[in-house]
Amino acid sequence: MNSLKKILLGEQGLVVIFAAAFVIVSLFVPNFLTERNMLGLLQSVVTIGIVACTMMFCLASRDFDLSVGSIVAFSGMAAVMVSNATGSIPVGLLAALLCGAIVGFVNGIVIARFRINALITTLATMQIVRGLALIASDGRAVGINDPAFYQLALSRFVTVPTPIWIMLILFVFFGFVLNRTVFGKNALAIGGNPEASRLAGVNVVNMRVWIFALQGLVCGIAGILLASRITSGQPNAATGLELSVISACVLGGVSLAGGRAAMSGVIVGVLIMGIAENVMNLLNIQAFYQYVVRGLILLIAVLLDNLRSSAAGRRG
Amino acid sequence: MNSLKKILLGEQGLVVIFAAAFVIVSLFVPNFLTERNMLGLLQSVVTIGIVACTMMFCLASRDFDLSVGSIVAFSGMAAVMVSNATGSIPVGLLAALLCGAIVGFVNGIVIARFRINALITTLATMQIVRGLALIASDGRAVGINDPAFYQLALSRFVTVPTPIWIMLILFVFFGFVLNRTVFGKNALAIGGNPEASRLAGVNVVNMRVWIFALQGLVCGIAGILLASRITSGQPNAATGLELSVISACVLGGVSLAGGRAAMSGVIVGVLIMGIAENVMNLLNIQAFYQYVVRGLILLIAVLLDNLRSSAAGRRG
Amino acid sequence: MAFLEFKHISKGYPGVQALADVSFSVEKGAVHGLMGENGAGKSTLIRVLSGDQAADAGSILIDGEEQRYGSVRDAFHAGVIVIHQELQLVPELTVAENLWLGRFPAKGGVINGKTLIETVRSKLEEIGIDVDPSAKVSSLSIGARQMVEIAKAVMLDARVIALDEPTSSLSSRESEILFSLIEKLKAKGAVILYVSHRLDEIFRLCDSLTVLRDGKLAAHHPEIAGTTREQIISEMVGREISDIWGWRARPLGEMRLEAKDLSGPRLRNPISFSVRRGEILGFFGLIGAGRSEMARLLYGADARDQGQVRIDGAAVLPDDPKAAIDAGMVLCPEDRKSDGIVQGRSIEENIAISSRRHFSPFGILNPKKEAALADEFIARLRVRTPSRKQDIINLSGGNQQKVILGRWLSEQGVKVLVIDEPTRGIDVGAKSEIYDILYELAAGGMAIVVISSELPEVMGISDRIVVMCQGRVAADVARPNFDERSILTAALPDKNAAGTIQHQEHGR
Amino acid sequence: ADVKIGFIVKQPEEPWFQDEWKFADQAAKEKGFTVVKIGAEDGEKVQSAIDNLGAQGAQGFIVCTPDVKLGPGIVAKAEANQLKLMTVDDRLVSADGKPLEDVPHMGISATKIGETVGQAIVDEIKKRGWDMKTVGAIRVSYDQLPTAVDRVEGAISVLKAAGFPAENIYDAPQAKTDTEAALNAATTVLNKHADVKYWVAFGLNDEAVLGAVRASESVGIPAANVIGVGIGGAESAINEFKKPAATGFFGTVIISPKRHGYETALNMYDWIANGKEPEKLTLTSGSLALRGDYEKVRKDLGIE
Ligand SMILES: Nc1ncnc2c1ncn2[C@@H]1O[C@H](COP(=O)(O)OP(=O)(O)OP(=O)(O)O)[C@@H](O)[C@H]1O
Ligand SMILES: Nc1ncnc2c1ncn2[C@@H]1O[C@H](COP(=O)(O)OP(=O)(O)OP(=O)(O)O)[C@@H](O)[C@H]1O
Ligand SMILES: O[C@@H]1[C@@H](O)[C@@H](O)CO[C@H]1O
Ligand SMILES: [Mg+2]
Ligand SMILES: [Mg+2]
Repeated sequence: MNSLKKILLGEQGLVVIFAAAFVIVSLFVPNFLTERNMLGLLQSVVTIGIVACTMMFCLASRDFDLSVGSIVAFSGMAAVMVSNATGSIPVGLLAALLCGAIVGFVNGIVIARFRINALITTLATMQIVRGLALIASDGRAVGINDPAFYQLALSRFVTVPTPIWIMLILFVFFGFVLNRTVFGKNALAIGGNPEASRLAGVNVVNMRVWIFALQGLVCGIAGILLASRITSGQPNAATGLELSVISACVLGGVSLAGGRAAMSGVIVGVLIMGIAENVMNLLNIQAFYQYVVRGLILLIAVLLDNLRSSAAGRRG
Repeated sequence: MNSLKKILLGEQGLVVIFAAAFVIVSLFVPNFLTERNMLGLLQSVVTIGIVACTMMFCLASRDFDLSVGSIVAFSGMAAVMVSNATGSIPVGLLAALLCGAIVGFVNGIVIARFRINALITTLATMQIVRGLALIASDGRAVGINDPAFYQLALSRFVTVPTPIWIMLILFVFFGFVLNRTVFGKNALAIGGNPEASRLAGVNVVNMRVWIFALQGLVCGIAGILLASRITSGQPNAATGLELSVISACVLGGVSLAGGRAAMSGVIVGVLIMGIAENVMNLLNIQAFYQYVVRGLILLIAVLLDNLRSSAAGRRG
Repeated sequence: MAFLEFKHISKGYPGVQALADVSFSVEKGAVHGLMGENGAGKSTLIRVLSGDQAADAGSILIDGEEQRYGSVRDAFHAGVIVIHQELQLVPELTVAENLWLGRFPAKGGVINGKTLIETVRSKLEEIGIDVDPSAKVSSLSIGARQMVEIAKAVMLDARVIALDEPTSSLSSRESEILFSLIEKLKAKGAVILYVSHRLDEIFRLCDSLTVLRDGKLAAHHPEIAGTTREQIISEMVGREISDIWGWRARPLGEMRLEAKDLSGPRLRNPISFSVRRGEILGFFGLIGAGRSEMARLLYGADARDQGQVRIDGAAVLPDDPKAAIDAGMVLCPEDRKSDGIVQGRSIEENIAISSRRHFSPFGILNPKKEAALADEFIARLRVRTPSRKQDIINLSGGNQQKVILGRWLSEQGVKVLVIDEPTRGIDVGAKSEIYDILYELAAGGMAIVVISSELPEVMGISDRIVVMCQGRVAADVARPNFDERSILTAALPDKNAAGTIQHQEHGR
Repeated sequence: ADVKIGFIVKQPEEPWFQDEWKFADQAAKEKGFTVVKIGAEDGEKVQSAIDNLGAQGAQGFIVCTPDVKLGPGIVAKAEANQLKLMTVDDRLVSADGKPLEDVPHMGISATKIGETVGQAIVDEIKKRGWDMKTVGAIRVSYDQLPTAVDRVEGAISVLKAAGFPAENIYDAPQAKTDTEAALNAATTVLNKHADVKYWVAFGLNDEAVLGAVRASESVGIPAANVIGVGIGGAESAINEFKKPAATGFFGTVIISPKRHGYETALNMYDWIANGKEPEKLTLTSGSLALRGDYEKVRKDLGIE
């Protein structure tokens, strides 16, 4: 009894609640727990999952990035257009990563160095970058010339598609960075108290620039995979991604006030979002009711987590 | 020289910069400074302007409301459907205000009483309420039976359309509430230091519930006016409103970290958003370039304000 | 007759029994001291009294009546006012608004702005605090903020007033104002609960005294007369401490730190001084004298207008605290809440934040080493906590201060240590431990700058004292010439301006 | 005086509207008038766009409205600003849902287009000799958009009439109107009915159907077992046809932005400059384009 309580109320409580929910869903929703559906589910959260890795750092350090959706679209476009133009896929991929990182870097410089509000800055770059993607492509989807590009998304390793592997690798990598490196700890410290961190010798400005640049780079990865999955660069792709990603993070216990983040939580947050969608479709819930159900699931998830942690007697 | 500096760097500096920009635009953009265009411009910001009034309180008290767009759509639908059903416009209006206030109240209760993160809660209600609006109308716009309903938006007083008057009245009213009432000061105090406010005996929970309820009510007003202007209740109306409103507030100097807000700033923020749109259309700027320009205007506005205030030697 | 009574109060937090069956009572019109080591439960008791936290068990009686309040508001209506250990002001509101917060003078919800300002102005004048009621609190120094907090208690007619370490950020001058206020309140018949780590104050002000240890009642003295310092100290810490200062002469070496013509936007007069290897230089002054400002300029925390800093002859660039740390200088800041603790993170992380770079190859952490470091300083500084994983925000104020000290004492290769108010809120037992560490570091060749508003402390541990007054160096006194009166005189601006609290932009 | 006309569209980022604008510009260049292009994603934006046009002295405008029920408001606004009004693509209706017949309109019927899609699918099923009972249909839906509902319902009505079992039609609701959302929704459907061998897919536009086709590829269904028919015929569809190997994206119903953009602009110009009122109603139709003949179809429609 007591050890059950400990597990439920511990740091990993959210994970446990999630696991319980998962078991219930598996039992009661037909077709849910099949290999095919699981892989489909995981593929559907690749974009959100990948971007959430760095958004976690961004939020942990008390920042905010609304431009991720645009960067994903823009770098996906870049990957396709440059691949087509040069005839070389690696060059295209490099270009996409570079584009993503540059936009992120610019975000970081404006926010950290010129001290402009992150919400406004990334809202601005969100529009600018989307505009650039539309201008570059004249608003049209750009097809991929070399079919080898599709292989990025279609290829499999041990029956699991490459994008899922990439997402898993990023989960592990960024989990490690968050918990076991100076970078991760500094990000959390900045979020906890930026001034105290600065006085403790953390180069707050550089850290923030790095985090945004990294976020951009990772959006580049997500953009490439997305382009490969939908076999074209689409300037309208990934609109509204920012809210989904931020929600997944917050759902996973990342504090918008900074200073609190855990990779396991974020993964759970991402999965909850994906499973909600998946199960509703499996259960054939009508489109309009899906809105309502999605909202309710969000609420219930945080409510449960809240009950759990207030039972544990922590202070807000 | 010195007094100029004082004006520019004072509390009202943003207003002064804005006024300067306004003069420049008036001189260089043809058709801008005509009565017709000014009225058109003001009408175009009625929804944002009205909702920004209460969003200001929400942000000032360190909260966040993403559900405003859905509430506007939902209460607009309610106004039309109830008017049609009962044949009485006043009953319809009342229903709309009630719907708005109830959703806001529920937001407030969940956030303040159950201590659920405001971002997640309002993201959830945003979807739930949008879903309800879609379900109620089966996803289709609902036309208004009684043409008198249009008069709300079409009627004029001293050549100025009623919705603009309502917006102006709300500006004055909420400006007064913010600066001269216990409610306003308590909202700022909660945002500035929630713990201190609680320890000083401010009923933080009630305040937050009230602010959300008020926000819902005001969204109801905006919803009614919108339905009347577009002569129908539209379940898809006002999507993305939340970001515009929050941007307008932040642009106007409201701090996302709470504790800082000024009505004059918010008005300027709202107008900047409206003018940007208006001028781009007057100048026939291409749609894709509009994204880029809109982003740049946002950036320049905050950058200017920042230069101003850092020249004034303030910190952080 | 007992006016305020605590009966069997208990309060636990996960892993900590903050209060265990505490019972005592206080007479009407008495000033009652509350003492105990850091984490002994003093603030918790006061939070229970204020209605902020509910006790797990026990009851409070005022004037024989059992109190059942569920909120701060209820406590306020019962006539209880509490000044908490951490400042509880809203920086964006004005002084007057802060003083009225929770009970604005209003008709139909509309605030009467004139009443608001005028009542505060006259009240502040009456009690001798010179602060502009319409100034934003964010523009005040910590000291001035503390005075505003205190004014809160005096503004209202309370039956019970509790003050949790009110003087920890006041210098003697301001403390005097507070003491006279306490006398006035006492004369009106209020009960005053007074928490402090300063024995002098306790003996001077209090009629009776309670000592807490590990959340339990360690001693209750209905009459303070007849008790001795040594007795109270041993009741607090459970052992004797003969000489808390413990200063011994040390050989001084080469010049280590040289600061030349330092000035900044808030410290207009250039300041120069230097410190030798092995030397402890004390900075003394009244609130707003400019000591903290000097320290921040020295460290590069604020931008310098001009001036150079050299360590062992090499110039330290002022671009960032990081540059200072790399050059071997560290600053332990004055305001632990805004500049010291990293909320939401553990004690362990708060200690290792700076020093971990020495043992994190390629930026990868060494968790064992961090844990060992944390354990070492938790033990040495007697941090009271269930675990090194505890979130620092859950520690008592003094224990937080110890952790921040631990952060800087654990740094390696430090040549210059600047500590602003090192023992603010720290208990007697830990104080002497901290002094011993400072002596040890100095003996190892470090140059140490200690800024303190506690004259006995500055005099007790410094080899030399620089007195600052209104942003200038007013005196530079070597240990043999230490003399309380002359140091105080040097610190005073001039007769007319005495007691003036300067406004300053802090805006953090 | 100089003729200035507005061209307001509901989704400025969509290639379709980009094309309409492009052809309107072409007409403007030929006749020497100005086109002011404004994107207006919702009713409120339409209102301010009309005000804006009035303020800058335009004489009339063409609109593809975000919602047909905005009709009375648009008409009133146009009158208030003394602007001539024509609609394109989607026809305005009054509060009770009847078309506003006074407003000249050029457009396509959403239901008709859907029916063309349905017919193309039925024909191909028969040609491939599949048994309808063994075929699954993915209805990629975005029900909050009325046009989208009309299109998919049009397709479904033809399928059912041809004997396609209603219970084999599965709903894949898109969370947004992009390919990724369609892909995710369709994947779930495919996995839920892992035993179904043959699939057909239809939806709001090419992007939606592409999502379903991508989903079929990702779960390993051969292209020959999939018939997806989209609507639109812009780049996303053409890219499919250009791929070296045929995909499950069988065809698309191309609607011509040329007539819609060029002719409406020209009509409006004639109305303003020469007082010649346009036809009250012009209906255009879509043409099915396949991998083999899309270039020809596009040429016939005046686009390339
Ligand atoms: N919210 C909390 N969560 C967990 N532990 C807490 C919390 N608040 C206080 N404590 C613990 O309760 C004990 C008593 O703390 P308290 O603040 O009352 O000490 P104090 O006597 O005021 O010390 P100081 O002299 O340092 O201010 C400490 O061990 C502290 O860590
Ligand atoms: N915004 C400001 N404008 C002008 N002068 C200022 C401003 N802020 C602070 N000052 C002055 O600069 C000096 C800085 O005070 P500082 O906090 O360094 O003093 P201190 O001796 O450390 O006292 P404390 O105990 O309050 O920390 C004071 O003389 C103060 O009056
Ligand atoms: O919304 C559609 C648009 O996507 C295009 O297909 C033309 O018709 C409109 O109704
Ligand atoms: Mg304490
Ligand atoms: Mg100081």
